[in-house]
Amino acid sequence: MATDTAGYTLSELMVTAAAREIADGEVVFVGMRLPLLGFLLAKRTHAPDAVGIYELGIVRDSPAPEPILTMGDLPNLFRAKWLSDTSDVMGLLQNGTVDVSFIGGAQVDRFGNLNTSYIMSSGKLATRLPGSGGACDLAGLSQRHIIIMAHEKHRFVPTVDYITSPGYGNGAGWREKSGLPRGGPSAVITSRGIMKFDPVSKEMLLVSIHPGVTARNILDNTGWPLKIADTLIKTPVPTEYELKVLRELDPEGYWTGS
Amino acid sequence: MATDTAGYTLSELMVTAAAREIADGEVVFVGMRLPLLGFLLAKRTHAPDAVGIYELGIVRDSPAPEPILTMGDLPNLFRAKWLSDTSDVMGLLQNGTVDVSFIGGAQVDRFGNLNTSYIMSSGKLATRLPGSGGACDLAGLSQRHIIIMAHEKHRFVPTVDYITSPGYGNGAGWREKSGLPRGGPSAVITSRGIMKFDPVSKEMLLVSIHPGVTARNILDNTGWPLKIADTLIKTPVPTEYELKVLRELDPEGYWTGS
Amino acid sequence: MAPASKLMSLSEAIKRYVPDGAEVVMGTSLETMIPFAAGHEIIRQRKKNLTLIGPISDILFDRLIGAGCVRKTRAAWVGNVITGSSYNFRRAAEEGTLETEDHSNLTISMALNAGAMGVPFMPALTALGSDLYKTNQSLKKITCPFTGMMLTAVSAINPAVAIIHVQRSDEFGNAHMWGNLGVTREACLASRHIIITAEEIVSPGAIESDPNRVITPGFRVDAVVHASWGAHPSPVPGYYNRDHNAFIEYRNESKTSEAFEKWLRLWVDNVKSSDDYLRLLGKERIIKLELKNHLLSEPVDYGY
Amino acid sequence: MAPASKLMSLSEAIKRYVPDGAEVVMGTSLETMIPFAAGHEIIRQRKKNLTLIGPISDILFDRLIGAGCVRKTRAAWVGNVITGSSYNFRRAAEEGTLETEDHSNLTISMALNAGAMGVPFMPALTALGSDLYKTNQSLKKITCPFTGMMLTAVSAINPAVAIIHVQRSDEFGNAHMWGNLGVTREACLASRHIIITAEEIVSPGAIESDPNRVITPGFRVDAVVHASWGAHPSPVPGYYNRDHNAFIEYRNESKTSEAFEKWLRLWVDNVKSSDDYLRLLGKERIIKLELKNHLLSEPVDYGY
Repeated sequence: MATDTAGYTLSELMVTAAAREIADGEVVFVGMRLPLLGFLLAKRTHAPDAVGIYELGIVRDSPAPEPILTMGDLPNLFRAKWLSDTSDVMGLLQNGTVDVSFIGGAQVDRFGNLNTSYIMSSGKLATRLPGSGGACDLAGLSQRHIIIMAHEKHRFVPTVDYITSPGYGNGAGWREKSGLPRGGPSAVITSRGIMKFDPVSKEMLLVSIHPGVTARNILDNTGWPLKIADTLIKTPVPTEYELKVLRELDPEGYWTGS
Repeated sequence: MATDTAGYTLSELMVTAAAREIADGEVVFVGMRLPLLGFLLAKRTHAPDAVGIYELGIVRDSPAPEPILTMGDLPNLFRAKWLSDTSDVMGLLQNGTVDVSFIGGAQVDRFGNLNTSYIMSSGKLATRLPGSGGACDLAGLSQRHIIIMAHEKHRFVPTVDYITSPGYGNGAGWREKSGLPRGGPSAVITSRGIMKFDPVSKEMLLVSIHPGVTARNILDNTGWPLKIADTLIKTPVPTEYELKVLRELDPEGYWTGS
Repeated sequence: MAPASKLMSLSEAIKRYVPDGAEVVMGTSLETMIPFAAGHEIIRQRKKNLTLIGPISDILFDRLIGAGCVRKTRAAWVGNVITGSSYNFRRAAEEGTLETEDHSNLTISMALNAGAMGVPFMPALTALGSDLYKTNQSLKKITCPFTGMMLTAVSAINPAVAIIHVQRSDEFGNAHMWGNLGVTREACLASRHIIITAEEIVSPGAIESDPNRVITPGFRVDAVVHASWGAHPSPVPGYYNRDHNAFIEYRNESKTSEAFEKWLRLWVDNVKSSDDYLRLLGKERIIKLELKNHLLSEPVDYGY
Repeated sequence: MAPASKLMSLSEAIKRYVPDGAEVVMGTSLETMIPFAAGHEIIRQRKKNLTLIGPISDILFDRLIGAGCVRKTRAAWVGNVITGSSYNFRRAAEEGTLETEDHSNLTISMALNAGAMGVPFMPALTALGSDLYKTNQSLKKITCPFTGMMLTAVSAINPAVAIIHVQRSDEFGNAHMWGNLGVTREACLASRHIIITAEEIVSPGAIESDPNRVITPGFRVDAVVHASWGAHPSPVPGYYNRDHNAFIEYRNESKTSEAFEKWLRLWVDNVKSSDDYLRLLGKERIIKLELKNHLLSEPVDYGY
């Protein structure tokens, strides 16, 4: 697994992979933590014209003038393009304006459904998690969304205990039947690799393996027989420039430290 | 009928009567024209703590610093208490915060239904009027509303051609059956007198006659056999102070000239 | 990161974003900041079969109707705020050449709100008991799934283009508006295209100094037009007062088709530029409308 | 025309407007301007059986839950924004002593919007396909009467009281707020009572100089409290930055019930005034949080 000896941390690799999912000019609904950094990294590298939307009621298209730990930090309001209501930015999400969003999760299943609410054990509540925040909205209403999370067997389960943020439900056609107007997860970026979804069956497919990780290791840490794409690549490592920018964005390594 | 020889104009009498319908501290949704003056007069006389709400997205509790002809005049925005969205003030109306509102009309019937949309003649459209504006909302959603209009036989009809702003429909229980959450007209101030509504039957009742007008004259100018209240009074004339304030509010007599 | 300027001439903006047959929302601040200059340009280009959307339009809609540009209105009120009825509207509606969808201020606001929020309808308690249902297919009665209450469902409106007059904008469409906002915020979010006409074009830095004052996200704006006095005769907070006489005189200037044709030639077709318009208006009138009493907003700090 | 001042102490405001069992909406700007001082006073008064309403509460809700004040949350997210889970919430929910109604940011915003607009529900496209329906009785599936689309109806929430922290207010409840507004506007309009806590109490003239900056009509506000640093450790635009360390340290300070009891004594029960709180915080920390870079808004003119 990637470590400091490789010249970058695992979090740096994940954030870089997330950043690369953003195309220039896209409208990005930016979540808390790693996705926040991923967006800022994309802005500073290949997607200078991406627009960031934050659930607090913020739209901005320039990087904050100072490193921020969370979207509510005052530098993220400084020279913002719009400061407004949560319902305004939720309107932009619901009316289809948002191209891509990012969400984290505690538990994911083979169809990309996410649980950040209730972890059960033998039919009883084991762990109460914080809940949806904006995640349910982003998963339902973005043109596509990307999941970022740790890759452990207890997190990658055949069926989530509770669907906080809908993926593809039980497979093809489910979102349409559920009344969701668009979207679905397009990638799952984890601590071991990157998964996408089969365009027909909507089942998760391993497409990229992080340096130092094996396919076997990923399968062992996934709670169902994870399918592997025909073409399997090694996750490209962060470039020197990406690392330089990332360390400016998170100088104390709060999010991306080892 | 009141004239300048009486020391006041008919419009001044009507505006004064309208002002007196406002109690101190009430929240008033202020309409265009005469109602606007009525509210300003009330503020300057017996209802200093009344709050004015305007459909443009304005809340103010002090008189404008200069005479205004309409609610969008800049002095009406100057030192306003709140400048906001139409939907915000419509929310205050719909959620029951507005005590009283005023609307004008072209045609009214015995149950206080108002038409400001379509005047028909032998089943065909004779006159297209401007429409509801906020009137339909005010008539449906204020705690009570007051109608101000000219008293002519072709305007006071048994049944309006089109209900733009609901009164009591066809009588007792109709508003409830229609789903309206509250309210109804509490007074009709005209160029000849003041009508209120029978608390049981919801039919219009003549309660006050303007100086110089007779009951006969009012009945002759009403398109149905208008009922007369047990106690019929003469409309109190404007006081000297009310006239002084009114002439400050409308110095060129645009609204209240003879 | 050098975004393209969206600054263009009024004529170019209307040419690009107001095709014949378009649904156009205008006059979203009701009595203030009505985009008259843009409306007049639509007339000069003799656009056809437009649907005009707005709460109360004051006399702008009447002019477009009189010039033959309009097929349909979706509005709460079409008239002249201080004189009452407007005559081109009356003539067209009474002759049956104009289709009208009858809204109230609340239903039009909810229709645009639904459009802005991306939902097909919004509920309201208004219109119940009224005949608006007879002349407005965008209203339906529904029952609340929680309370069983009867409600009005107002169908969403998503205009092709919103034309918004503001005080100041940068060339990228980031614009400040202040004063009463009417239905402007939802009209912008609901529309597929947005044309901003602005009293002043200012630097991005001036706009960024106050992001709460921005009326809609600039990335959704298509055209920015410098239109000084672009809302005359309606008032613009911070710039000029309402020209009451223009509204009073318009009553007679539009009373007959012939009078209106004459008015149209003088004030619209013969006017090629904002300078032409101001010349016609005359210095004296302009001075009379300028602000005499100023009140500057207390500053706020957006630092860190 | 001498309206009564609404200025009172924090303790008086909470005593009057937050009875046991009340539904209280707080933290309406999400990560910024969270009314921590007011929340701590609720704890000091050991209010019981409250229902807390808000989108993401950061750690304020966790503290009230840990102090035993809360029966139920109606929220999209309860945790610690930069460390994740919050432990009092977890303990209470896992032990079954806390009822939770699971919202998303969009559903809570629509619930308050419905409350503000006086309608019993608002429609949304979110939550479809999710299990929020299983743990939130305020959501129902409905069919659009115009399009036949499936929608989520979100039941209105009308809190008993909204507690809102702002930058400045006059003594009559006319208050300026700037920065991201979250669900503050609708929360105020939806609530029966409003408590404003403000960094500064200013003259009515200062507020009237910018009526667009006013967060809600002052006539609906019940109490105004001067609460300098009243949102610490959350940030207040124009006043101070976010105190990240407070959030990071709170993770351990709340990890066990014992640790939390200790924290509570030190930072809440032993604190009798805003001065006490600042003394505890320490000069160095305060200086570190103060704004170093200023950006003043470009003025606008409200003259005539």
